[in-house]
This record gives sequence, C-alpha cells and structure tokens, in this order.
Amino acid sequence: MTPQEIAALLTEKFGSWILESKPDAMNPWSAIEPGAILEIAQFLRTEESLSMDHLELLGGVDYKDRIEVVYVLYSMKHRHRYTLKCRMPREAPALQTVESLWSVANWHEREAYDMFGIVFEGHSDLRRILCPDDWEGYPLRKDYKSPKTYRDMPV
Amino acid sequence: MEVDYSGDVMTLNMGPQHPSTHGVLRLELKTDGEIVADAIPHIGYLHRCFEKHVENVDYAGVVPYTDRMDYCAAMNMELGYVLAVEKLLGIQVNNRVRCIRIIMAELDRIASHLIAAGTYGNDIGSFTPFLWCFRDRETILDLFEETCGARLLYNYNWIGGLMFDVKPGFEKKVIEFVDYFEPQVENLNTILSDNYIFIKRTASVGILSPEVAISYGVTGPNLRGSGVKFDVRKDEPYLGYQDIDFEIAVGTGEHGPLGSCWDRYMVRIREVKESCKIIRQAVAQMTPGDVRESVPKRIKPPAGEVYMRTECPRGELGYYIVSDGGPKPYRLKVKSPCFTVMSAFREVSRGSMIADIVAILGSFDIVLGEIDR
Amino acid sequence: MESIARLLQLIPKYNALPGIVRALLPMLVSCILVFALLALAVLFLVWMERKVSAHIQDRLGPMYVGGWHGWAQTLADALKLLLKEDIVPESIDTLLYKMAPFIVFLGAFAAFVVVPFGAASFVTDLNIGILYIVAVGSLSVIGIIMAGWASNNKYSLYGGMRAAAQIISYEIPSAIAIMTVIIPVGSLSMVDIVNAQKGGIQHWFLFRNPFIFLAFVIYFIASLAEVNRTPFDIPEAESELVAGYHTEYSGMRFAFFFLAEYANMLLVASVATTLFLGGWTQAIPASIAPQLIPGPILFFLKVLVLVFIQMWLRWSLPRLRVDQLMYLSWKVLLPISLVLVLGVGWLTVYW
Amino acid sequence: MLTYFRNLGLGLITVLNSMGVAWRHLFTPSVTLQYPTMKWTMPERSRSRLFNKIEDCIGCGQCARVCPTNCITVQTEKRAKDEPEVFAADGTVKKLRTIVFDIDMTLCCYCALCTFPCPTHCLGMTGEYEYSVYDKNDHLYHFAKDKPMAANAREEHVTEKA
Repeated sequence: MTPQEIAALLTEKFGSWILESKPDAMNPWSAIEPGAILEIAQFLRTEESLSMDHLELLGGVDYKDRIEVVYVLYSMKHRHRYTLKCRMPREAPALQTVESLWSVANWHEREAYDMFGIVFEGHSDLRRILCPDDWEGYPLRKDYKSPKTYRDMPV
Repeated sequence: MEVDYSGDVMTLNMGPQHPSTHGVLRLELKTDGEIVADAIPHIGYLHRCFEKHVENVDYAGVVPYTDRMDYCAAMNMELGYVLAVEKLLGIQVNNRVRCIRIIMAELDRIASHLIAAGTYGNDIGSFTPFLWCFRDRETILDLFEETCGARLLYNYNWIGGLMFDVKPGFEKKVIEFVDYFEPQVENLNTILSDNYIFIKRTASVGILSPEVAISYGVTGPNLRGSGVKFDVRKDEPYLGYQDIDFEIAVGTGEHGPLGSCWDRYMVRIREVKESCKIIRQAVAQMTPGDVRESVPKRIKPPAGEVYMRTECPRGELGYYIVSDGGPKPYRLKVKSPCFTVMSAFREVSRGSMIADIVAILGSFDIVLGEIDR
Repeated sequence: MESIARLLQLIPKYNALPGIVRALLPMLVSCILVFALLALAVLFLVWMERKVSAHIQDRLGPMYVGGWHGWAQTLADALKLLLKEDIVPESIDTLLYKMAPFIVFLGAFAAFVVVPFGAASFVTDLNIGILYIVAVGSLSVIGIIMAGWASNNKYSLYGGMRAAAQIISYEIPSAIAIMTVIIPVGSLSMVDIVNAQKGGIQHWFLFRNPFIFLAFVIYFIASLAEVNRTPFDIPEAESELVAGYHTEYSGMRFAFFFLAEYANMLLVASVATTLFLGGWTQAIPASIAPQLIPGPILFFLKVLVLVFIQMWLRWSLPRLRVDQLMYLSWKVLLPISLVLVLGVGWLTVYW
Repeated sequence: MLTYFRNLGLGLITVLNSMGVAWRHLFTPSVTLQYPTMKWTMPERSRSRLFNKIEDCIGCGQCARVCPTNCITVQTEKRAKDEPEVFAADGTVKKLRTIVFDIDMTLCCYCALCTFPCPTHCLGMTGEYEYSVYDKNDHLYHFAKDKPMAANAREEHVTEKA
C-alpha cells in the first residue's frame, strides 16, 4: 500500500486522533495524539492489509518547544513503511508502552527514557539502559548541561 | 546490599571483562548448578555518546564517528550514513562509485563474517579456525589499506563519492582474492561446521523461533537463521543491488530445530559465498569515471528528515536523520541490529547451560560498540 | 635401581653409613634422576606443543629466545614464573590453597616410579605396578578440587566441580581398558607386561587381537579426559570459566599446575606405550635384527608420537559440553570397554 | 540402537576429517611477519602520523575547521606591509605568519579529512607508525617556527580548540 493510502486509512479510521500527516514526504509520517498510541499501533499491527509486524525504530527527538517520539513501522509481508510521531510537552513527556505489540520496544523505550526522560507507563522494567543507573539529567535533551563530576570523578 | 540466600540459585557475573562476551558486556546469570535460570544483560559500558557528539560535528565529519560504532564492519556503517545523507540531499552518484561501494561493502561483509566464524570457533573451544579466518581477513585489510590507507576505520565513503579512486590493478587483486578464498571456506566447513562435536554443541542450542525473532526486531543473519527470508538488499534494493543476482542464505535446520545457533552460523558461511558472487558481478559492472564528481562543497541539507536502512553484516542498520537546514545534523538516531538481538538474548538463553550461554552469545555475533553507541 | 645401588658402593666409607641410609639412598638418587629426566622432558614438551600448535595455525611459534626456533622459550617461561610475584588473594582457604598445587604435582610425578623406561632402567618393579599408577593418577583429582574450592572464586569452584565429575567418570573406562591387557599377561607388574610383548611388532598387544586394539582407542580417549585435554578441557575452559580451577594462581604455584598437566600427558602416553605398544621393545622382530637402539630412546620415541597425537587433537577439535562428556563416558566408553573385556577374556581362554 | 552407532560413526568420521584438515595445515607455509627484523612496507596512501611543512602553510585554518575531533590549533598574526615578501612552495603570497600550529595526536582520529582542504597541500599523513612516547604530552606536536613579532598584534583567524 502506498503511504497516501495508509494516511487516508488512518485518518478515516481514527479521524480526530490523527493531527497531521504528510504521506508524500521523503519519510511519510503522520503525527498522532500521544494518548492514542496504543490503539493506533494495535490497529496497524493487526489490520490485515497493513500488518506492520516490524517496529524498525523507536526514537525520541527534542525539538526546542516539544519532545517527539518517532515510531518507524515496516511490514514484512506488504513491504511498505510508515512513521508515526507523538508530540508531547517538554516538562513531563509520558506515553503508553507498545511493548506488548513488539518486544523490540522494550529496550528502545528504555533508551528513550534514558536519553530524553520520556516515561512509558506499563513498561516491564523502565530503568536507564546506557547511562549508569544513578545518572542525573537526560543527556540528549538540547538544554542538557553535562555535569562536571560523576561520583566526584571528573567527567 | 542484602544478600538473599534463597536456595541454591547463585548469581554469577559473566562480567564486563570476560573472554567470550565479544566486548564490554555484563551478563548477570542466575545459575542453579550448570543450568542458567535467567541471564540479564547489562550494557552501557562502551557508551561514548555518539548521538550527542554528532550534534556538534558537521555532516562530513560524522563519517569517522560512524566507523567507530561497529568497528568490525566499518565500511558498511559509513555506507549506511552516507546513503542516508545523499538521500536527504537528493544526490545521485555515478556508476563507478556505486560499484566500488558494493565491492567494498561486500569485502567488508566477508571480513566481518570471518571474525564472526573465527571467534565463534574460539567460543566453542577450537582455536585453529580463528587463526585461519584472520589470515584470510588480512588479505582484505591489505586491499583496504592500499586503497584508502586505513585497515580498520576507513572514512572511505564520503557524502556524494569516495575519498580516493581505487588503484589500477585493484580489480585484478580483488578477483584473485575471491578465487583464492572460495575453496578456503570448505576448509573452515570441515573443521568446524561439519564437525560432530561442533554440531552437538550448537545444533539444538539457543532456539530463536521466527515469531519471537520478528517481535524482537531481530534482523540479518540471526533472523535468516530462523528461516525468515528477509534481506534489505533484496527487500528494498539500494545502491544498485537490484541488478546483481544472488540468493539469500536461509537457515534450513539440518541438524536439529530451525533457528538454532548452528543455523545462524551456517547462514553467515553461506552468505560469504554469496558475497563472493556479488563481488565478481560488481567488478564486471565497473565503468571509468571520477569518484569525487558529486561531492558537494558545502553540505547543508534542506530541513526535513530521512530514514535509510542498509544490510550490514550484523543485520539491518537504520539511520534516522533530522536536519534543520544547518551544517550540523539536528538529530541522528541509529537503529543498531545488535541492540535488538541483545534484547532477545534473555528470552533465548533461559534454561540453557553455561557453556550454551557462550555458544548463544557467539552465534548472535554482537559488537558492543554498536549496542552502546 | 640395582645399578645405582652398585654405583653407590664405590663411594668410600659407604658401608660405614647406618643400614637404613644404605637402603634408602639408592631409592632417593634414582627418584631424583627420574624427576630430573621428567622435568627436562616436560620443558621439551611445552616447547613442542607451542610449535605444533603454531604450525597447525599457520603461525611460527616462539622463534627468538635461544637461537634456532626459540628452543629456550620454556626455560625462559619457567624462570619468569619463578620470579613472578605470587599473588595470594586474601579471602582464601590458605592451607588448601597452598597444598593444592603440590598434590596435583605429586599425583603426576609419583606414578613414574613404576614405568619401565628400559630393560633394567626403572626405579622399582612393583608387582602391582599398573594398579599403583591408576591409584596415584586419581590423587590429582583431590588437588584440583582443593584448588577449585580454596581460591574462593565462583569460576574456579565450577572448574573444580567439573574436573571432579570428569576425571572420576573417565577413570572407570580407562581402568577397564587396562584390564583387557592384564588378562592375557596375567600379572600386574609393568615389567612382565613389557616382557610379554618382546620380540617384534606382532607380539605387541596392539596387534595381538582386535579387542585390544579397540581397548587402546578407548584408553586413549579416556586418558585424554583424565588429563583435561581438548576435547575434554572443560575444567579450564578458557571461553567459559576464564581459567577454571587455576584462575587465582600465579607465579610458581601456577607453574606447578602447568608442569603437572604436561607430566600427566607424559604419564598417560608412557602407560599407553608400555601396555599397548610394547614399551621399550623393538618393532623389528628379534630374529631379523637384535635390539640395536637402546630401550629408553625407543620408549621415548613412542611416547613422543602419542604426545604429538594428543597435541594434534587439541588444536583441531572443539570442546564438549559437560553433559555430553558424561554421556560419552557412561553411555559409550563404559559399555564398549565392558564388551571388550568379555571379548579378550573369551579369546585368551578358548584360543 | 541404530542411531546410537550411527552417531558414533558420524562422530568418529568428522573428528578424523577435521584432524586431516589440521594435518594439511601443518605443512602450509606460515604467514607471520617477524616484526622487529622484518618490517611491513607501508602502502603509499597509508595514514598514520600527520606532518605539516610549515614553510608552505599560509595559516588559513581550513584544516582546524574541518577536523571532527578539533585536534588542530592554529594561531596566526598579520604580516606587516614593510616586511619582505614570502612565498609558499606553489607561489601563493603568505599574508599571515603562523605563530602557533599544534596538532594533538592523542585526539587525532586519523580520518585524513584535514589533508584535503589544504590549499598548499602542506599538511599530509605519512606512513610512519612507530612514534609511541612515554609521556602523553609529547604527542602534542608544535609545527610553528615563526615567533610572534608584534607583541600587541591582533590575532585574526584564531581558531581556538572548541
């Protein structure tokens, strides 16, 4: 299915939750309501014509005014790809976890939490994955000041 | 830290410094005698903040950083990044650059699979194939050094072209190597893959079923070992792979259930033979031309984002670049294949023995530089 | 041993020494002689292993130390281990930790007292020679378990436990395989066994009847496991247990373990040659040519061939897992060796 | 029962096969290069140590700007009008005097990106790979030879370490 058809299917099925979609961009995407991520993901995975069974990438992006989580989904059967974006305020970004649909999300969400501070409710063990467990601050945020010392060791 | 003496479960730390963890990885094994009840991987020891670094280095300067991620297959890592930025900039490279890139990527794939096969033999206990694999890998490294001057981290692929053109006589040397190398793989097979002890150690160990593999986002030889025929070079051909004919090596489960360590290992060996075939065809398609023809003077891509994935020896490598029009990438997210395979490790290795933990880890062929970035 | 006793007569005032000393002195001197010969052989063996492994892996191996092909490399290593700092971790079971290397070393060297190198050159001729070797051989298991437990390290504990399970379960097939040789000879003494094989290659037990040939193969495999050589080197599996039971040892203590391993290899090879390959007897039948090459040289050549095969095996086979190892011992080697004993018994009685 | 013996036979045959391969490799020539006595002839393009022919360097600071790890520090000083003309090798007039040209080889990632934008090609990577030192600071190479003439000279083109 071409990205345009996917975008149309999504807007027709979920209407209000799809805030904006750009199917003809180089990387066709559509922005969705953060609260509705679980239903839309469920639909994308189980719908026969879409069957997006391969979550390729789950990453956070810090635009100065908002934090975005990008889901790049791919279907092995139909060989088409689509991207979902959830936009959240910078203060307390929170999302439901999609770990139940794709287990790959487990570690990717932990990394997003570690780097951006996005809390994924319902995640099996949400703790830092790359930085030490007691590291303060979220490194990949644009306003992140790297600490001078960590446990009084110069960084 | 209270210690629980809750029976005979002993936590054994296959710690960051261990001969067979293929890098700096800590496995917290909950063992009951020889049987491992649970193996929790702890990563992050080799985290060098690649994604933070990249935000204040210009586009061309990022290429040496991408080499440092998966240092066993640096050529493919560069290729992924360079193709992503070229897609962002909308640059088309001429046929010569395309063919040289395919040859270099496939040579690098052979070198990386040789490391995988060699160290896997080491993990299972037979030390000789390691030395044979590295002896053959040296010839490839010599080819790389002669062309771009470096042996491990090349910075050879530039955005829009290559650093140097290949020396005259390079094609002849590549063909010479491929002809010499193909029978060598048989040697490796007799001492390792068909050896009954090796089969007994790997054939029914670490079963990764196709559903679990897809759900954990496992890609590359590890996924093909479980019988799923999925290869980015065939699935979404880039760089002209569409007019090169080669098969995808898939695990067949000859010696035991499908998706075992032996299948993943055998997929890599068969892939090496396919790579030799690809190299021969790519050398045949080479046409003269200037390699630095379409290298842009100032690289300032238009604001936007791109997601580009390539088939690197360890799986499907994805680059997600967001650019804000400036000379520096605004955000670069890397989808690392070893990261996803490692998340599946805990489920695959439940209930196996300590010797199998090492076998499973070796069959996944992970590189910690790529997991921790 | 008698020749040494006669030599000692020549020392002036030798008879003035008290009786007990005169009885013990020849024993002591011959033991020291055998020990020195063995230490030399072990040094040569370590160098040989490194060269064989190098050439199998298309490498060169030691080349610099001491001129042609680095023959003095092991000497340098031994000196280095001697002078190296002997780190003793602090939370260990000191008595067991310090005793372990000596017991393993003892187990390996004590058995050479009975091995007949030549017609008259052996230390003693015990009438229970081969039984003594099997008994002393299993002494080193205690040393390994002590080392594994005492170094207070989870990996060496694993190594020790695995070694115990492996060596004990492989002693049974190897003891039964030895029995197949004793039945035709009728005596346990090593010298009698060699005398029974005198006079040419057709008298060697190896070719006496097919059962004993199979017993040789079984004995060789079982002895590989007893000495912890690949494909059975699980106690010190580098890729899993870091270094198994001798992880915490360094300096001279590690040298003892290292020496013991090679001495064990030598012991197993010399027992195999005495039992199956006719010890120091000549391959050419006595009727054609009298024994020209002196016994010990011939004996040492045969031992060298067997040791080479052990090394060759080490660098071409992967390692077995612990449960596969147990399967092989109990389910494969044991039944077949029992059948062999039956076969040999039937043959010697009815034929 | 049959598979028991079949596995036994299979085991024996494959073990003997792999021993056969190992035996053949006993006689293949070994490939080790005896390093101190026999040295590897570095190919012409090999990249290890940076070298800068300071006479040709016009102090443009291009290399410092391109370097991904910022390991080059260039400080220059305007050359007064009355001084005699000085030319680089290929004839370009040197308007600036480079008073500081430091390369910190511990930071260098050997990517050779700096050697391409150099207008007078004075910065290049040599094949020299044996330059280990005891003290890390000795890896900070100072190529500049000219002394700062005007004490209060305004430094342009100052590209400090980021």
